[in-house]
Amino acid sequence: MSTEQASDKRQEKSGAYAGAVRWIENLSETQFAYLLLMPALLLLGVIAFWPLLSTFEMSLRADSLRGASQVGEFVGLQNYTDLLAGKLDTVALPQPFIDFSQPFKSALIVTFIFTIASVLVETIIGFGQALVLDQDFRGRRWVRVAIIIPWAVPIVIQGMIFYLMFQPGIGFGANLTEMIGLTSTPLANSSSALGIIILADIWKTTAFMALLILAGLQSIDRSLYDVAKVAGASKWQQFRMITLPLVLPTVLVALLFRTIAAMRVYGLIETVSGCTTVPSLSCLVVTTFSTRRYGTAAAVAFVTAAIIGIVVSIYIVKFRDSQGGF
Amino acid sequence: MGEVNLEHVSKRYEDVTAVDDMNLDIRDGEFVTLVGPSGCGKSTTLETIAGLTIPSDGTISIAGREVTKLPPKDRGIAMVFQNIALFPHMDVYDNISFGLRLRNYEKDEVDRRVENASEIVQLEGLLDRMPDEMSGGQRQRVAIARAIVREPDVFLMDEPLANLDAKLRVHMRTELQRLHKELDATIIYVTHDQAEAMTMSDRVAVINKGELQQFAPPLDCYNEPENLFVAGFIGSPSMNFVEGVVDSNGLQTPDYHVEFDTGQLNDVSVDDTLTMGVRPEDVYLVEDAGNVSNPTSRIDATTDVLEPMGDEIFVYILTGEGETVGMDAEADDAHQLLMSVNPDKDIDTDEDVEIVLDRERIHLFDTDTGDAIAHGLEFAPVEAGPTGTEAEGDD
Amino acid sequence: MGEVNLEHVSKRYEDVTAVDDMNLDIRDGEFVTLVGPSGCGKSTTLETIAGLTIPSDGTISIAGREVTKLPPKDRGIAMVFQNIALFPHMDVYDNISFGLRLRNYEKDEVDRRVENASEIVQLEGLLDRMPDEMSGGQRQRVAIARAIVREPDVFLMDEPLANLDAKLRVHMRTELQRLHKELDATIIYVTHDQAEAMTMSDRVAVINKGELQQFAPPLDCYNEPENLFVAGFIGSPSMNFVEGVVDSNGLQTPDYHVEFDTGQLNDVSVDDTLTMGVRPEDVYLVEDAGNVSNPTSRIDATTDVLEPMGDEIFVYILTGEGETVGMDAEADDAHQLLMSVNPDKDIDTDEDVEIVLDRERIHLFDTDTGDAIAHGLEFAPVEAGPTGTEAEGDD
Amino acid sequence: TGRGSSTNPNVVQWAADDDVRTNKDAIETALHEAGLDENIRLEVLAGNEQTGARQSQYQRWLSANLEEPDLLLVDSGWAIPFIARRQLLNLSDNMASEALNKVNNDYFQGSVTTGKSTDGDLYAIPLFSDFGTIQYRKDLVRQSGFNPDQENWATEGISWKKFSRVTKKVLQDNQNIDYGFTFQASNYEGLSCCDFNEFMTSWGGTYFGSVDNLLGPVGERPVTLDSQNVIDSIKMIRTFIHGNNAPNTLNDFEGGIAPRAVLSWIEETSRAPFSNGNAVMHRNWPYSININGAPKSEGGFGEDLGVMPIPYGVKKGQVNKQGLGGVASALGGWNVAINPNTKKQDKALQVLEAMTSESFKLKLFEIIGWIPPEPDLLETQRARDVPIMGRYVDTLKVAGQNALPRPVSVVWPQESGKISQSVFAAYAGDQSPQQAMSTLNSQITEIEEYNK
Amino acid sequence: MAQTEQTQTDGRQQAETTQGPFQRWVQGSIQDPERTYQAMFYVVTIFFLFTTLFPFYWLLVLALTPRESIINVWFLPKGFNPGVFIEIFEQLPFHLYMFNSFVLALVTTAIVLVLASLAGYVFGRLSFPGRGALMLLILAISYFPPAAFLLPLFRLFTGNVEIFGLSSPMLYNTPGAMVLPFSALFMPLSIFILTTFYGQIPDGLEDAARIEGTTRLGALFRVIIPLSAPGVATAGVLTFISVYNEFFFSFLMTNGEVQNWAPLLWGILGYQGQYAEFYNLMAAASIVGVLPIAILVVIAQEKIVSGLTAGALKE
Ligand SMILES: Nc1ncnc2c1ncn2[C@@H]1O[C@H](COP(=O)(O)OP(=O)(O)OP(=O)(O)O)[C@@H](O)[C@H]1O
Ligand SMILES: Nc1ncnc2c1ncn2[C@@H]1O[C@H](COP(=O)(O)OP(=O)(O)OP(=O)(O)O)[C@@H](O)[C@H]1O
Ligand SMILES: [Mg+2]
Ligand SMILES: [Mg+2]
Repeated sequence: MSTEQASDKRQEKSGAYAGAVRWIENLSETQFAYLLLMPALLLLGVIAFWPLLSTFEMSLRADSLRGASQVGEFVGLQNYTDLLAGKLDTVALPQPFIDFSQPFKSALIVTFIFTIASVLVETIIGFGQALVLDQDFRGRRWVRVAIIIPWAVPIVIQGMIFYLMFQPGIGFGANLTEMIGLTSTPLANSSSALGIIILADIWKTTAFMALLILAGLQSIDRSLYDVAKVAGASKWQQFRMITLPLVLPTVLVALLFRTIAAMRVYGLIETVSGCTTVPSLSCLVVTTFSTRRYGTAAAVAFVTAAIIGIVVSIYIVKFRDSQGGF
Repeated sequence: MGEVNLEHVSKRYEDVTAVDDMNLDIRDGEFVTLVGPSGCGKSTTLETIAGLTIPSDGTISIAGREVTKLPPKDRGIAMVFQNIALFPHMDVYDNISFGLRLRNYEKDEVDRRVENASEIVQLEGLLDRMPDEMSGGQRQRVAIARAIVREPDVFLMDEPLANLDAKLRVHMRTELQRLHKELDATIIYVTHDQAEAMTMSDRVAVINKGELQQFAPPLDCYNEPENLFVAGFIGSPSMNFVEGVVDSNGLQTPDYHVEFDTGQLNDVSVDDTLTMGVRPEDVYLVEDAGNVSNPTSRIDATTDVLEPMGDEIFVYILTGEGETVGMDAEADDAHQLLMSVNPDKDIDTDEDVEIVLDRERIHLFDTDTGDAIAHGLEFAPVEAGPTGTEAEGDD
Repeated sequence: MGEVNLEHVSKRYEDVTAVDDMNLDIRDGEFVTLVGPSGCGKSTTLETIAGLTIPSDGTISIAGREVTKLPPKDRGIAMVFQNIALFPHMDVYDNISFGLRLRNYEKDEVDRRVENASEIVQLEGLLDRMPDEMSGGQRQRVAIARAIVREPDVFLMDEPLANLDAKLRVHMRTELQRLHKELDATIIYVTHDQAEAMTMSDRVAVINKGELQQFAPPLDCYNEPENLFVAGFIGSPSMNFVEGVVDSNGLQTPDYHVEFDTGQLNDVSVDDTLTMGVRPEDVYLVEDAGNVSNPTSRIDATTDVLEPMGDEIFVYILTGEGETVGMDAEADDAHQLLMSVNPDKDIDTDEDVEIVLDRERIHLFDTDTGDAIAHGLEFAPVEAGPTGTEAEGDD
Repeated sequence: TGRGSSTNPNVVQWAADDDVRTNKDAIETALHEAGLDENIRLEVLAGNEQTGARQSQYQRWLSANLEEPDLLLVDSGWAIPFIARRQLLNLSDNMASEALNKVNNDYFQGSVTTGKSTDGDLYAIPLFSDFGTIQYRKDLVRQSGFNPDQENWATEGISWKKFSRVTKKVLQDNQNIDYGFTFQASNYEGLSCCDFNEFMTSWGGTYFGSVDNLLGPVGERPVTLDSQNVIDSIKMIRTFIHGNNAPNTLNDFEGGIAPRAVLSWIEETSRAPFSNGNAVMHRNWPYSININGAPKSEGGFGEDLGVMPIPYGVKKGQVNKQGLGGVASALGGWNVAINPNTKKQDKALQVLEAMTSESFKLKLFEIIGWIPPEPDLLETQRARDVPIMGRYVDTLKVAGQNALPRPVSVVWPQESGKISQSVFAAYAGDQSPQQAMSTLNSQITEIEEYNK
Repeated sequence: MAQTEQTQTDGRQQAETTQGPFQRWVQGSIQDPERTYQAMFYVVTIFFLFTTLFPFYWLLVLALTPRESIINVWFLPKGFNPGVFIEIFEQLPFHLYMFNSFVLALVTTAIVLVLASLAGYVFGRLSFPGRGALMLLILAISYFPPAAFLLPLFRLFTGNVEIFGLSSPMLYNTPGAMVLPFSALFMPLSIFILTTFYGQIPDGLEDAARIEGTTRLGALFRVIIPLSAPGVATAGVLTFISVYNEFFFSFLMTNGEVQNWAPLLWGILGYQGQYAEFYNLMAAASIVGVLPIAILVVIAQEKIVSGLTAGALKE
């Protein structure tokens, strides 16, 4: 003990540092929590929250197409009400926000179709891939790279691959769709183009799911499987009763973020079919911004966020109990 | 139904042989305890029986069927794990009922069995707790209940009572014995607790460095240990060992001479070095030796450390010139004896005492091989001495 | 330097009070053991001392300094955890030296200390193993070594020997005692092992349901338990309890009468219901009672179950009409006594025997409050009887 | 380096494109030869090649009042909104009058209007012009018995009817060729600004009543998308794609001469089959003439490549309104403007003035193939001597003179999207031409009204 | 462990019998369902490999096909032009764009991992008032399309925002203008991943570390983070890759000059003309650009994860 104290003294040479450490250690749990959150909150405050507030302010103003200033006079929530009432569908938006008569042209509907289809398939396949990668077998590292690597492909390239593949006269994809009795110009048709975009997204983004779920799988205490094996659990039962519930928090995080990201899909659409053929909510935001309707665009951005927020709330309410961390 | 047979089972890791040519023949319904020092391969043996580890060599059969490579679930066993391993995401009820729900038991039946098991382990009020809200002992009880509900033919238990307090341990011990009887199940049990090993088991398997040392009923191991290792391992506190040299009428240790009839021993000749073993309760103060039918001659000694235990006192005594009991006990072995006396005995440290040993309870071992030579010695100056225990009598 | 004081410490979880108004006054260099049933709050108490749990109420001081809210690292303590808690990503060497490396000890010093500590716990060859390549006992030894190397003023140990085999346990026990002496450190020790509690501690704190029951030297707890709980908890096997009604010259139990001088007891009057407690070793067969100075009158009984333990035999005997010892022992309490006899005693089940109790070792408790009324009884038909232990004498 | 402003006061930063950057040294020399002060040097930013992205980029730069780049290469397709917002330097106020006059008088008028404000001030001078033309396989056409040279297709153009017959015949004569006419009909900006605009105009239709109204004023011009001429142009394209048997087609045209694939093609995707010898006719910008007209040894068609103006549906003058009918080329090309925040306005102006010199424009034509925005220059020997492109200057001149300014206004992005969607739907057959155009007409009217 | 051994012994058994191979297999799988699992396992693995790798193969086909022959490309290159992999470097300093991307991604990943670790620790292991609300607030950032941040951020980074009378720093064309938004945008995901992983580490290990003398933060960095290595590695890899391929701010926060920290995206777009698109060059560049990520994945996933978590989470 005398030695320990001696060496503690040795440490004390950097007095200010030691003082800071002591101060931190003596903080209450709440103070400590906020102290650690400070850097992240600071960064997010300046780089995320402030711009969003500023954009929100923009959304309360009229568009200004002609003047040098970016936005016009203050109009309150009119941009929002007009948008939701469908008044802007023709005159200010490139595509209708929601129009049931042409579902594949409505940003909201297209976004939902894309999100549900891609996230669902990605989760299932990603889970399968993670399970494969969790096994020990020769060459696992290469299979792992192969499975993860699509995630590393830049969106421009991902888009280009599928664009060219299904471009009649260039790739073979159009011939395939024609052979199976679909259209010969799959990219020119809203529904088939959406299908191709979903396919492209699944190809690339399943890796994200697989990677996260794999990490979750690897954190499971292996001895639990021993217990289950002895208790008589078949492989499937081990999966259902141990693996699944224990990776569920991870899967939920993955699912949550995939859903959010899918609902904001833009770059892929732009490169594969263009936003006119397959309009998503983000397409709407970007195109509206680029036509310099800043007020309207900001409102669309916030409505998009609100819709995503609603979807997320449904997730959170549904899975509150499963240790997701809220 | 529940016989378990291990034939030449070995398990090697890269640099360790955890289990070495193990042969065990466990009868249906038997309660067998595996004991041995830490790291001797008890858990590994259990795991090979459970099917969690595939042995490097040898075969395992359960109920007459070879199961060496069968998955655990097809072996009809239940197991309590040394590291407890509760499912962190399930409450106590779900943990306990896990195996039953796997087999689609009806809700009522599951409830009934869980209730029953949780009563046995005294967990009644805690069924909806999560594992991380419980004390160490409570968790261990959940682990036991999880095995109990299954009512299999063979139970494997790896130190199931390690974290329980004495009272609960005794209770659980009785419960397990009752279960054993009621279910008529085979139980293979790993423990560090001598009392458990002694009271519960039909037979004890003493293991050292992966090798089976003795497999016999507990009292046999206690009274007739087959070798030095078993003798030293079974019994707490441990048996006293003193090395000596055989002479014509007994054994000469550094400090004293123990007379006995050397003729009774086969394969032993004068000048051989033997190790004598005697348990603390077989060392007597001369004044207490009234009941001992065949005591050795008196040995002068001094008391050293006293350890009062409540129901007895352990007295470390020094024979001959030995200093105070050092920490590296080995070196002092020859000069030191541990003796147990009555708690109301009026005894003090550094007192000069005279002691005798109960000659019928003295063990002799070959110092080199460690093998037992005799349990209980005879001393009859006249050749015709029909009294006393038969030496070498292993019955 | 190493005094530890707990004043009115409580810890409440939502629905459980794990520690309830605990007061402990631990002297510098003392070896204190916490015992109590599973879930009684031992670990929680230790955690509040360590600083891992902030008590809901009360204050804690170490070495005279209030530390109630100080972080663990500034309390000058080392701790061995009940769940072992080795760092799975470090090998044994790194686990042991973790605390030293944190404090920037020189490499040589670290090596020296690790070597030393690993010798003490007999881990020499295993320094580069990972935790999952070791047996349960080996892991526990690493955990102990991790605390030892730090050489702090106060050691907290939560069942450090739970997974060790008997022999190693005895060895470790001696080692810890030696360390205790050498380092002159305060040790606060949680155990389920009676022998550990009895042999190692200067004082034992008996806890039940979060409340301190008795805090006294081990033999005091054994010989003069302050209440029924302590009496039943300390000692293995447990004390026999029989309820009875006070009459003019003793206590009438359902099956027999124990005479004693009721006048010696304060606050007790005829027709009060008391609980008599007597330990198994204080129950004697009449023929063995020669040494007992003050036996009760003879009680007719029948032997029931026998548990031979090697160095003694536990005999369950039935007084009066009681049936075979049932599993729900409580109901049979009144008719049943546990007796310990010599292992060479020739005794059988279902034998009719006569027994006596050592009157000087009988305890009386208030059945309702559980408080002790007397330890050791007097019986002198004549009023002037100066012999025998003073009742109520707690010295 | 290039963030605040360049440390060297004599270096003018020009946001241009990769071609300019690659040829920076030659361009600098050409400018100096054209009289620019030798001390003034260029630094070229390649910027983004996607015109929409470039537009947004400039938008951000100018809104953020960045001092650099000093010079901006702006697409004639979207210069006007910047001018409307006064985000570019007014050249009429600042540039030497000699240079101003040259631009105003000698340049292709279609090009110049894309750099002017509504009140006639010049903000951006054309650097080069682009016109849509038809490229064709002269060798195959000849083999099938036509005489493009004698009939002067190169300068006079042909009618769509003849065009369809020629294509069909060549297709029938060459079984190994899959496609007849490849062009761009994907649902994108290029359809509304250019392909459809050309087809429609060649049939005598137009967006807003007359060519003069293309640039505005918003809300005060008629919307004439439901006129029969427009619908006929759609029917013609439908005939090309779907054949004569499909509904809403024209019977007296040869049908089935364009693959359905045009519906998903843009410039490069439609060019690929033609360049590979798998198509007869191809509509595109001059950049592709350079590729396709390359010598055979380099994979091109060499002299076998023919170029002609976009065919006409009705002859000029057959329709009442001025400027409609006849050959019509969509106008592309890029202008140069000055960042009003620049610290080097003088030097930037000097560079701009040097750019108006004939030698510089011809030099650009030589090194990059950028067509001088001045008809007279195309007739010079120096222009004719340019490899590949020099062979086609006559056609280019005709196209330039019949160029349709892009219908750019502040609401054009809005309208463009609607137009391309409806036209695409009509071409593809999702909607009948009448229906599609009447919907579109009311949508465009609505947009015009809303943004008056 | 047990599994692999089992397959080995299976193999031995198989060699001993002398039936027809298929019969043997069928019989073997009836006796030993493990083997059926094995077979299924390989089928599934091969399927996954095929589906993920096919587009890459096609990318390679595209790259090797000379530009003028990119027409009706099926499964084999039309022509063979390996020179394309040299050409991409001749046209542009592609390696420098990659280098920029690498630096940006590394810096961002470092920032994100540190800040998100702190936040993940707080959210995963501490309970304090406002926890849920703060998590939702941070999550809410990711609801917004990046475009929603752009205009204010651009003004901020070009010195057009006044803070306390000072104009904001001119970050445009510097790494800061990209790293900051990347960090803010990718941080929520990492915070959530790490929250989940840190929350699962048994309390006992943190307790042990603190007793041994670490501070709360020390325990985080010495025990919790190493034990969550799969999670940290995953968060790191995801962030790195996301930044490496980021589409929006990479494009807008620099003018595209390689010396102004223009990232990979600009390199790839550099092969695009106004009309002409050099698909073969873009494809080759993509393959080259993806290679470092492949290496990273090998290193990060194999070394970090398996190296540090040999024992998973045993107590
Ligand atoms: N996080 C928690 N939430 C609720 N109850 C808890 C929590 N932790 C401990 N407890 C309860 O507090 C009581 C005391 O627990 P503690 O761990 O101190 O017991 P213990 O005396 O160490 O028992 P054991 O000997 O079994 O280890 C137990 O009843 C336990 O269930
Ligand atoms: N995965 C492994 N790799 C290497 N050695 C191992 C491994 N698992 C166990 N061992 C070694 O095998 C030996 C036997 O281990 P086992 O767990 O069977 O011991 P045990 O008898 O159960 O001990 P304890 O009583 O301490 O639990 C030990 O020395 C241990 O270190
Ligand atoms: Mg073990
Ligand atoms: Mg505990």
